[in-house]
Amino acid sequence: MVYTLCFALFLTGLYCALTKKNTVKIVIGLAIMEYAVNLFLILLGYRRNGVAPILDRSTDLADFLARSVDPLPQALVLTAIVIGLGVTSLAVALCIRLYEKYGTFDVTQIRRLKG
Amino acid sequence: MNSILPPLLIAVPLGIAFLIPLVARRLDRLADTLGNLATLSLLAVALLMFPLRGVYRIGGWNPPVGISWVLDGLSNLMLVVVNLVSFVATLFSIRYMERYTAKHRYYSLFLLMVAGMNGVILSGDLFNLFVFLEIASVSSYALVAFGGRHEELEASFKYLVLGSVGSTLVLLAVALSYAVTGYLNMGSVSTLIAGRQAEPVLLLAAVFFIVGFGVKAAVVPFHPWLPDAHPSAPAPISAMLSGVLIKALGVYALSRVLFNVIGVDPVIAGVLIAVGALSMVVGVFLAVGQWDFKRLLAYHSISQMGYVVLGLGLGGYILATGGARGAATLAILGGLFHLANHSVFKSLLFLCSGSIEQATGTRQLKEMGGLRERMPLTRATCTIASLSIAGVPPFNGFWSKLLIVLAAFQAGFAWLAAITILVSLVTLISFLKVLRYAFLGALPEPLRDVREAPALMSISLVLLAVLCTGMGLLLVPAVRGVVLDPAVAALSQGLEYARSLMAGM
Amino acid sequence: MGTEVILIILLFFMLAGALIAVETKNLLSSVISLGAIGVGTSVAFLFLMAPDLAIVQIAVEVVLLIFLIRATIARDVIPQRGHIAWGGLVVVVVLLAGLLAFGAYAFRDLGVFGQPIIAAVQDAPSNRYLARGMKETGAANIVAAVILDYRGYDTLGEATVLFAAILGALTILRVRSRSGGGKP
Amino acid sequence: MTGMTVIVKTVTRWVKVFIFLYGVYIVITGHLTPGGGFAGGVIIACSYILLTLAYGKEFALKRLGPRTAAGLDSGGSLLFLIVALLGIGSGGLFFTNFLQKRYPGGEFQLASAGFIPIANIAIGLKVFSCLFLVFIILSILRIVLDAEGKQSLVQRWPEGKEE
Repeated sequence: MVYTLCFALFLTGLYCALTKKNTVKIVIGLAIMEYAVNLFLILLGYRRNGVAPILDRSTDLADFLARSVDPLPQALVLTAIVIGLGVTSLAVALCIRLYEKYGTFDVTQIRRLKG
Repeated sequence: MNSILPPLLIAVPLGIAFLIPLVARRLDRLADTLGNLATLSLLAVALLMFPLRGVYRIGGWNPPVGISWVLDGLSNLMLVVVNLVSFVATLFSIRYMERYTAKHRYYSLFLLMVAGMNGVILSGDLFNLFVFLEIASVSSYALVAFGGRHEELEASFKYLVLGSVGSTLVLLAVALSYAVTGYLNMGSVSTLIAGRQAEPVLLLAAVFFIVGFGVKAAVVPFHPWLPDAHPSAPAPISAMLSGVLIKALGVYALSRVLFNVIGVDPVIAGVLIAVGALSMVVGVFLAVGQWDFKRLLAYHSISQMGYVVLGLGLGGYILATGGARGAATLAILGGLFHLANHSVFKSLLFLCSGSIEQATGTRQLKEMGGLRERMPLTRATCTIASLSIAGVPPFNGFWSKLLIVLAAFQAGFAWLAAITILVSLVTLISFLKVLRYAFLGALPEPLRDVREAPALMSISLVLLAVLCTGMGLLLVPAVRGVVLDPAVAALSQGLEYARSLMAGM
Repeated sequence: MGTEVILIILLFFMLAGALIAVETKNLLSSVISLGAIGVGTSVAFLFLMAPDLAIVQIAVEVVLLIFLIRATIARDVIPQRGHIAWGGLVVVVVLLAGLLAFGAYAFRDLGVFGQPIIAAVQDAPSNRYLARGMKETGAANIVAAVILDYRGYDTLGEATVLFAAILGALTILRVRSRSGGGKP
Repeated sequence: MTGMTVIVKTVTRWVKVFIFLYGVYIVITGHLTPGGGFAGGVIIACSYILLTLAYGKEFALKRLGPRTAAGLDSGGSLLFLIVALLGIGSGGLFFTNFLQKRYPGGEFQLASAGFIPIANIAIGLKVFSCLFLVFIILSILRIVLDAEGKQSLVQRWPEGKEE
C-alpha cells in the first residue's frame, strides 16, 4: 500500500514531465519524480519500531543491530537529493534563459526545432 | 589490485576540471594547455592499463562493503575508445572553440563529462553507476546549450527533461534491485537474483533499466532528443555525444546490467533485437530527407546504434536459447566492434562538419558545393568516414557490419541480415548525397574565399581517418585475441563471469 | 502499525499536493504545492527515522522554492493557452495507469512494509555498517560513516554533479556566448 | 533591491548569527549527530540568502562576491579530491581513510573519525558556496561581458519592475 502510493506519486511526476506544455511545470514534474524515488528508497529501509542509525554512549550494540533502520538507503538518498538539486537548478537556469529569449514559459510557442 | 592507474582516470579529469575555473579564468591558452594535457594523459593511462584485469577496492573495503571498480576486456576497450575520442576532440577544440566565450568553462565541463564516462565504465556498483551517469549527463546538458542560441537552449531543455526521466528510472530500478537483494555490488546482486528473472519486481526493474539506459542510448522509441541535441552542440561536443556518450551511458551500461547482472533471457534479447532493428530502419529513413549536415549525421547515429544493439541482442538471444556459441560470440563481436568503429567514424564526420561550418558558416548542404579544391583534406577525410559508415570495404565499418550479417545468417535470421544490408545501402545513398552536395558541383558565390581548416584541426581529422582505414586490422586473429576477444568474453560468459570476477575476492 | 497509517495519510496529502501542482493554472500555486510535497517528504523522513535526510530535505526544499519563486514571479504566471492534444494525453494516461497496476502487483514481492531486506539477508553490507561502522571508521553517525568512508567515492561524484550543474548554469546564463571574431 | 523593513532587518541581524553558527556546528559534528556537510552547507547558505533578501544584494555581495564563491566552490571540491588521493599517498588505495587507519581516535570525540570531519568541512564549504552562487546568478545578478570583454555585474530587472 505504502509502496504503491509512493509509486503513484512518481507516476504523477512522470505524467507532468511528459505531457505539460510549460517549462516550469515540466521542472516541477521532474522534482516530484525525484522526491518520490527518494521516499521510496527510505521506505524500503524502514524497520518497524526502528531507531535512527546513530549511536550514542548509552546504546547497546546488539539491541541497536536488531532495531536500527537500514543506513544504506539513507546514504544513497542523501546523495540523490543533492544530485536532484543540481539537476533542478540547471533546469531552472535553462527556463530563465528560454524566458529571456522568448518571453514565455510555454513550450508550444518556443518550438522551433522539428523534433 | 593496487595499481595507481585506475584512480588517475577519475582524479585527473576531476582535478583539472576543478582547477581550470580557479587559475585559467582569463587565460584561454592555459585552459587549452591544461585541457589537452589532461585528455592526452588520460589516453596514455587508458592504453597503459589495457592489460590490467581485476577488481580495484576503493577505500580498501572489500567489494560488497565498499564500492569497487571492475577492469576487464570490455571496460578496458571502452576506456581506450572514450579517451581516444576525447583527446582528438579537445585537440580540435583549440581552434574551433575560439568563436565562443568562456572557453575555460568549456574545458571544465568537457573534462567533467569525460570523468563521468570513465566512472560509468569502471564502476562495478549499481548506485555508483547512477551517480557517474548523472555527472556525464549534467555536463552534457550544459554543453549542448553552450552556444546560447535559441535552438541550442531548446534542444538542451528537451535533452535535460528526457535525460532526467531516464536517470530517475535507472535510480528506481537500482532501488528495486536493492530491495530484493540487499546489495548494490553488481556481482552480489547477480548471484542473488540468478534464476529469479521472472519475478514481477525484477521484471519491473529490468524494464526500468532498459527504458532508462535506452533514453541515454537514444534507441528508437526514446530517440526524440537526439536529433535536436547532437546538431545543436559545438562540433567537438557533437563528436563526443554521438561518438562516445550515447555508447558509454547507453549501450555499455545497458549491456553490463543486462548481460552481467540481470541475465539475458529470450524475451529481453528479443526486445533488444526489435529495438535495434527498429532504430536501424527508422533512423536511416529519417536521415535520408535531411539537408542539415549535422542533423543528418545525428539521425545516422540512431541508425548505427541500432546495429550495435542488434548485434548484442542477437548474441544474447542465441546464448539464452542455447544456440551455437560460435554464432553468439560472432554477433557480440560484431556489435562491440561496430561500437568502436562508430565512435571513430562518427566523431570524424562530426569534426568534418565542424570544419566545413567553420569555413563556410553554414550547415545546410544546399548552400555548400564545390569545396573539393578549397578543402582537399576535409574532403578526403570526409570521404573515408562516409565510406566507413556506409560499410564499403576496406574501411572499418564494413568489417563490423559483415560480422553482424554473418552472425544473423548463422543464427537463422536471414531477414535480419537482409534488413542490415538494405539499411547499409540506404546509408550509402545518403552519404553519396552529402559528398555530392558538399564537395562537387559549382562553388557558390559567397564561398569564394573559403580556406582549409587550421592545421591543429586538420591533425585531428587525419588521426581519425587513419584509424578508420586501419581498424579492420583488429580482426587479424593475433590482434583480435588481445583486443576484442576479452571484451566479447566479458559479455558472452554472462552471469558466471559476473560471479567470478565482480563479486570479488 | 502507527507509522504506516501516518505515512499513508501523509502520502495521500502529498498526492493531492502533486495533483494540484500538476493541474493548477497558476504557476505560483504550482510552485508552492511543490513546496508542500517537499515538506511532506521531509516529515515522512522524520517518521522513517532518517533525521539527516529530514534536515537536508527541508533545507534543500527552501532553497529550491526560493529559486523557483524568483524564476516565476512577475512573469507569465497563467500558462496553458491553446488546445490540448487529447489523443496523446489518453495514451499516456492509460500507459501510466497500466504501469501503476503492474507496480502494485509487483510490489507484493517486496514483503511487508517495516521488514527491510537487511533483516532477511544477514551478510548484507548494511548489517556490517551497523555492527562495525563505529569501530572501523570512528563515526557514531552510521550514515556519515557510509557516505564519507565506505562509499566516499559516491560523495565525490555527487559533489561533482553539483559542481557541474552550477558551472553549467553559469555557462547558460552568460549574456554573450559568441566572441566577435570569426564567422557566426 | 534595497531590502525589507526595519523589523526584518533587526530580526535578521540577530538570527543570522545563530543560523550561521548552527550550520557550522552541524558541519563539524556531522559524524556524531544527525547532519553533516550537506545539511550544514545548505544551512549556512540559507543564512547568506536571508541576509541578501533582508538587506538587499549590495550588503551580501560586499561580504561574499560571486567570484569568491566560485573560488570556494572549486576549492572545496579540490580539498575533497585531495583527501581522497592522500589515501594513495599514504600507502593505501583511493579513498583510504588514512588518518583513521594510522591514528585511531577515541570514540564520540570530534577527532574520532579520521578524515571524515575534514571531508565534511570540504563538502560543507562546497555546498554552501555552490548554493549561494546559484542563488546569486539565478535571482539577483547577471554576469555580463562588456565591450572590452571584462566581466561586470548588472541587475537583471529594470528599476521598479521587481515585485
